[in-house]
Amino acid sequence: MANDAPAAADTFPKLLIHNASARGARPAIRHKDLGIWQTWTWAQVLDEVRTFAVGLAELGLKRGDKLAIIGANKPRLYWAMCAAQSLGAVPVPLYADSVAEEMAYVLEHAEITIAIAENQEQVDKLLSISDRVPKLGHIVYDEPRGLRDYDSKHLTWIDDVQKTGREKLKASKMLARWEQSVAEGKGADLAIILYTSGTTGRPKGVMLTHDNVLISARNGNLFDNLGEDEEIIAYLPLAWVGDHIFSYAQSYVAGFCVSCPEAGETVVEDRRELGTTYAFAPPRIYENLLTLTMVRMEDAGVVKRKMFHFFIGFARKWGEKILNKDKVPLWARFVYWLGEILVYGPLKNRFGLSRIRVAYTAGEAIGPEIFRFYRALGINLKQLYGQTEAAVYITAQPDGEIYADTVGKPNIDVDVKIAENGEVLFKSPGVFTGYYKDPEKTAETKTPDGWVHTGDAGFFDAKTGHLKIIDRAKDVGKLNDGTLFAPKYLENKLKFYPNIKEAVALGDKRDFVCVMLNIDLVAVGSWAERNNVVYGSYQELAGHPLVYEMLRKHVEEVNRSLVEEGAMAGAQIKRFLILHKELDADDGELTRTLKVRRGFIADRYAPLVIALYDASKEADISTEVTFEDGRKGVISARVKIFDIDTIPLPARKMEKAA
Amino acid sequence: MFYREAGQFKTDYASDQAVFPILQDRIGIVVIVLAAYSLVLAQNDFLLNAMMIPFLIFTLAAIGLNLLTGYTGLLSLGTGAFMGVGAYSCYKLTTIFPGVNIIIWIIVSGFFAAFIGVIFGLPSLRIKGFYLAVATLAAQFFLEWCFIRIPWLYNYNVSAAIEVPQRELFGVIVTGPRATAETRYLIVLTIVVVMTWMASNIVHGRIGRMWMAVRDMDIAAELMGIRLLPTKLLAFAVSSFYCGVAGAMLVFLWYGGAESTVFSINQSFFVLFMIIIGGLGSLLGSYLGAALIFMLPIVLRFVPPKFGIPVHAATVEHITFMTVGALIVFFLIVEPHGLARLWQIAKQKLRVWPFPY
Amino acid sequence: MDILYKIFIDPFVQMGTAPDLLVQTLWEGLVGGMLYALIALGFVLIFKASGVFNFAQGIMVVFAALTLVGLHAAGMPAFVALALTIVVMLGLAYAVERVVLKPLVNQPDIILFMATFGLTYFLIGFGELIFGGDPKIMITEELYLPKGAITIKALGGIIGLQKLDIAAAIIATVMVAALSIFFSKTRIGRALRAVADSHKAALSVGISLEQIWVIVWFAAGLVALVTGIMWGARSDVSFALDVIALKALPVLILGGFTSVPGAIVGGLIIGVGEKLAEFYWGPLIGGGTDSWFAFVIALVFLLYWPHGLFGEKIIERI
Amino acid sequence: MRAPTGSHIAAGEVLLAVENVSLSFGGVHAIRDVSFDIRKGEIRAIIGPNGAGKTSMLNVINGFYTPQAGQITFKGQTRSKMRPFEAARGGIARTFQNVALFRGMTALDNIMAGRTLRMHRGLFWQIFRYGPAMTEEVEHRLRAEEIIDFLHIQHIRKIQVGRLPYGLQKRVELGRALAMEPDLLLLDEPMAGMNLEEKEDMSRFVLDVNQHFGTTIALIEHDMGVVMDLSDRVVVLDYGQKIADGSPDEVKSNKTVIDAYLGVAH
Repeated sequence: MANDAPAAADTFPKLLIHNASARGARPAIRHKDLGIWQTWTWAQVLDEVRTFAVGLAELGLKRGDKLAIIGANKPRLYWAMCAAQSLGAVPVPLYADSVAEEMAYVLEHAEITIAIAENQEQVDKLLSISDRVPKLGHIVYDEPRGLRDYDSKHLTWIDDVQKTGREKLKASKMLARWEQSVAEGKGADLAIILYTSGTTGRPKGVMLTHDNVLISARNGNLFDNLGEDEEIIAYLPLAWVGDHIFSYAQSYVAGFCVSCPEAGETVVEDRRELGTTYAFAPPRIYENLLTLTMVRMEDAGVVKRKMFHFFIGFARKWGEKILNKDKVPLWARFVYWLGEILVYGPLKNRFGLSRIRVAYTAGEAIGPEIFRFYRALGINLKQLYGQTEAAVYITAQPDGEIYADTVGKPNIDVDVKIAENGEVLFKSPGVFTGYYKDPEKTAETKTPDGWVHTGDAGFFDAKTGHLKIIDRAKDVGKLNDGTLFAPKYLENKLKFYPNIKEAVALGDKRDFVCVMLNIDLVAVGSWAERNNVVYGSYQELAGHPLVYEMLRKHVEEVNRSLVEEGAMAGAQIKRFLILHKELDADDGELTRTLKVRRGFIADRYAPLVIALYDASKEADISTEVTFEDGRKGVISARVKIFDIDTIPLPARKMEKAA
Repeated sequence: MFYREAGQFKTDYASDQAVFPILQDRIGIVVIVLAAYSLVLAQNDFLLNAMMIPFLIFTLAAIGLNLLTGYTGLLSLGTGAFMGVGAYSCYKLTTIFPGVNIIIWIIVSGFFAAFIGVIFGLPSLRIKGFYLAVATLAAQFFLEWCFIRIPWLYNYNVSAAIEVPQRELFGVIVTGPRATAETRYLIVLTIVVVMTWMASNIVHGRIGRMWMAVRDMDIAAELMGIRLLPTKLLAFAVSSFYCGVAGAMLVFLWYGGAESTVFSINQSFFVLFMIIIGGLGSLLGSYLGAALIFMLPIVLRFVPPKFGIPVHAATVEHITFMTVGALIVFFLIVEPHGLARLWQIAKQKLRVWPFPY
Repeated sequence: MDILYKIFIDPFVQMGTAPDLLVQTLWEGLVGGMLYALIALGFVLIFKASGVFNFAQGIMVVFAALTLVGLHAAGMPAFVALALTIVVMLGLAYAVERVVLKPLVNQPDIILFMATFGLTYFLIGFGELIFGGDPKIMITEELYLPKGAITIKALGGIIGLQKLDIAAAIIATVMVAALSIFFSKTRIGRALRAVADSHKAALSVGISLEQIWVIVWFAAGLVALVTGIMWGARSDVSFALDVIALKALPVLILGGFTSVPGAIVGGLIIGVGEKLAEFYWGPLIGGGTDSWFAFVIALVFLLYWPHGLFGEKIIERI
Repeated sequence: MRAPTGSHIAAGEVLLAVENVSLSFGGVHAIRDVSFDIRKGEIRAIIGPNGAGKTSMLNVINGFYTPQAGQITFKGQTRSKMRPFEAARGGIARTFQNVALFRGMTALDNIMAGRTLRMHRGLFWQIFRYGPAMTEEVEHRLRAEEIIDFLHIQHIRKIQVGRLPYGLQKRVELGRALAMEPDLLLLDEPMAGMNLEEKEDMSRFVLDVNQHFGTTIALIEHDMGVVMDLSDRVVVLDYGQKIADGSPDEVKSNKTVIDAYLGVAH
């Protein structure tokens, strides 16, 4: 059984030593290099790390120093982390793709003394900013290619570092001294500093102790009972907490093997070869994979294509049920079994997900369609919610309780509470000690009693008890009666209906919620054809009573779901209208990334907004628009407004009364 | 579709260089070989004697020619004669040393064929393409003449033919009229399987690469230090060895007796056609080609009567000739790499299934 | 000692003592060689114009003869049959151009070479299927070919010359002459020569490659027909000839693939050579040497002149 | 990668010298009385208008053509003609003007084929593809992989070279030559028909080869820019005769050379 590490092994180096003795002959890390998967056992890794550490010590790395690590996922860069930690120094991984400027700041801020660089490219970057980081005394590089004729005074090849290390270790006392320094390490020591590239302002250095990282890693393993047999491919940035936990911490704790791809382009190929059992990827990767699949299948022969679509359709109907071990009629199981042979199996094989046990997605909301597609194929895709400040795990979906729109239940040892303003707070063994050299920011995020502000607003779904993230906390408003109002959340719910292209929800500091909708011309247009609804223009179609009827149903469904979820039941939609024109980035109504600019729209369509909140049944509006060819013109229209009879909430009233 | 390659990764070159790196292929091969062996249980003399045994023997000859023509790019029309050398030397050997195990002589006779092959391969240094083809024709006709005009070769039999004596192996009769089809089949099968395995080892290694280098761009090969003559001669030797063994088996384990006509120019051509249709430069192709060319007449002979259409043996032969001729042209035009390539394509499709590419 | 004598002395003694036999043998050799030469001629025609080494030439000879005899046997007057056979050969030329040459244009020579194997076997099967496999008699007198022999008393012996052979010699000479005129004088002929050098050149003359191919294959077909008649008249008509037809290959190796005179000289050398060998040396080793003599000669020859007597040397570039 | 083997000649000394070499085909003079030398460790360019006899010169150097007159001194041994095999043995590798790869083989096999001279296991072991044969195979596969890594062609390792785009084929061909671990590398228009980016890559590789493996390089190239950047010394041929020899700058400013290139009548 994995996670067998004794409590005494409370740091990475100690775990390494433990693994080297407990499973010394098992593979610890692989790297696709020179055409094959070069493999190192735990025993070998121990030796590599030890020599590396001693070598670094020779270069003057000592307890408390900071060691920068810059490059793609390569064994020796992971070893560098452990080597540094074994000396009590703190590794600071950087994003390999960041420009010299950004690096300069971090290197300076973290007071880096030695930097490990993957290759010439990174070394060049470092040299270009060397004058701005006087503390950086030495650069150690992995790939010598092209670096031969650089002046070698401050430049050393890892092999040479390890060679000196090996020399030194010949003297037995050196070995003892190293083991001594490992033993000195405590779980409470600072293990790593991860710089989060904040959307605003300078990156913040999140400090995590060995305990933080290792305990959450161990809990993660327990949660999905990951053992020493897992296969995982490390392809996400070293500086990102996810990679640090999944491909470093969890591997050390459970003793499973981590594989590094040959190159960025070959990840998919390499994953297929490995047949990973445990995987993580942000939603877009799953999206791309799906689109690619569909596009490719378009080129397939008719028969094959038909067969493919039939079975995929079938899987969408039954696959998830089978995966969740629900009751499924025998014939359905049989057809699914056929599909497994003809489509699902081969498809998973092509994805390299044949052997997958647990696959996670996180970071942003994944489209339910995409999410279900993979689950339907029998891939156990799940969602989790995490943060650097939490050493990843806050909530995750337990097997068998998977929903497209939740992020799951609090992980082991994690407490989650929802603040008055809807913000999600958590408390866990993974909670970071603070931002490096930034006490006030730390104070902002971390309450004295250890609760951390996630900055996300969310609530616990009444039915499932899962956490749902609704929006950035700062965007969440309140109705005048104090009910929580999360515009983006409502809008997303509405936009999941193919007929609705855009939605703008209003309600902050108002009595009730109203929405302005955009129809999706393609979807509604084809609907119109099917139901021979004649229309001359977008405007006409948008204003069509039947369309209104249809959208009203959607809105009512949304309201219903809000009630079911509970928390946001108070924020049901009372009135809505359908805009006479499409919201357009050229008119500044959308950002270039096609997000609605609520404030701007509210002003631009002021007459409608007013109408929405006085009881009028319709309103006139004329707006200036920019046409394709850049000409400006004015569209004016009379827009109907519909009322929705909301579902009464006894529960809420009582709460009010109380 | 049946390929599940996820999780089959190589951690050392030995396994990456393996002839069948994909698990499913290895399984397939094992299954086929077992199936082949289990055929003896069928107790069906026609199946073994009229189909499997000759099919396997011709496959071996085809492999031999393929090593020369397909892998080294040297066209030979002397296959029949080289097979003959094998047959006659085996005959002489077992008459002179009756005590020695016949299987050993069958193998050894390959070396005689190899020796003769090298001699007639000597011109290949200077000449290529159809010039060489003509040179090998010389071998064909000269040797054929020897088979007729040197009575010593057939022990002065009045029949002027080889008459295979009865020989035993561990008390079991393996050659001669009284040897059962099962025994002979098992021996043939084993020899062919083993020699196929060896051939694939050779072509996947250094020597195979040298041969193909000479085939694809002899000048470049020469400038890279590959000595042309030894390389070509080695190809001739190995190729003739295979043909020789095939020839010996043809007489000792199938016909039970044969005169020179068995090793005529037509035999050379049929083996050549096997590899053209099966696929030049592919061992699998040798099997497919042999199967097609050899099964064709059988099918023609036995299928039409099933539908009440009577066919004369002669007609069958004529139609066979026509079809084979047409097939040659067809394959050279449509798929110069033969049936083997078709299988390659199919396999690729299966591997990327359900995607088209 | 004795064997050496038998090999190196005795034959020449015989030649000296019985010159009539020598002359007789030479004549036979010449006639046989002429037939080889005619087949080789067909090869050369096609090779010059389309770069194809037509292995099927020998079979075309048999096929032509067989068709002729077959049609006559089917009850046609000889010359109608002859005319029809010519048409058939034209059809064959077309078919080959459409089915084999066109799809394989720009393929390596060796591929085309092998394709002609296919053609060969197809023709054998086809011919036998239609006319049956059994040997047939050439319709000599219906075609007014002379019979009998002229016997000349000379050199202290009697030399018998078959009239047929003489006729053959004359016809062959005429045909070669005709061909060489066709090549040097006529527009198409020049075009054909051009093709041999470069296909563009041919197009510039204003003849499409396809046409040229049809023409040369037809020409080769005619040569084959004539050869077939001669040959059939001397022995009988059956596909047993195909092995003998292969003799044209060593002839070409001596003569080179591109030279008409080469083909003729080569043919005669081979013809005479193998007859002499068989007559004087054959008995020493049990006879039947003519089945391989030509090839072995060619083989030995190749080692010294890989490009033939009249073929031109190619400089390998890289 | 292993250092070039079998060379007792120190950097800067003459590795190969061509003296008064003349070559003609049936009266056509391809090379007339040309002499020049190649020093160990340098990059030597051979330039000249089309038909100047550059490729013929390479063919003489590695023994594909036999010169009618003159002699070739390589590693101190003087011969009137090189034999291709000797040349290869002696450490002369070569790429070709129009790619001469083994089209039916994979990129990997092509490079492995380049190791042939260094592989010795005979037929017996080959038959079993076991024991020494396999050990040797693996050991040389590693060398091949180092080259593949060096030339960044991992992704095409197991693709038939016939199906590769031209630029990559050229790269594989270079790899095949490198696999011989040559002392002298002859490159016949390594950048012909390449786009700018490919040319830059290739130049980079040529330089790297020269620096990392200390391989002496003689290259024919038409792109003057490339020649001037890469080469230490340049010899100029025109109508089979040597018309200039010296540093890139000297050559650039040389009158006859300019004339030759502007095509002034002789």
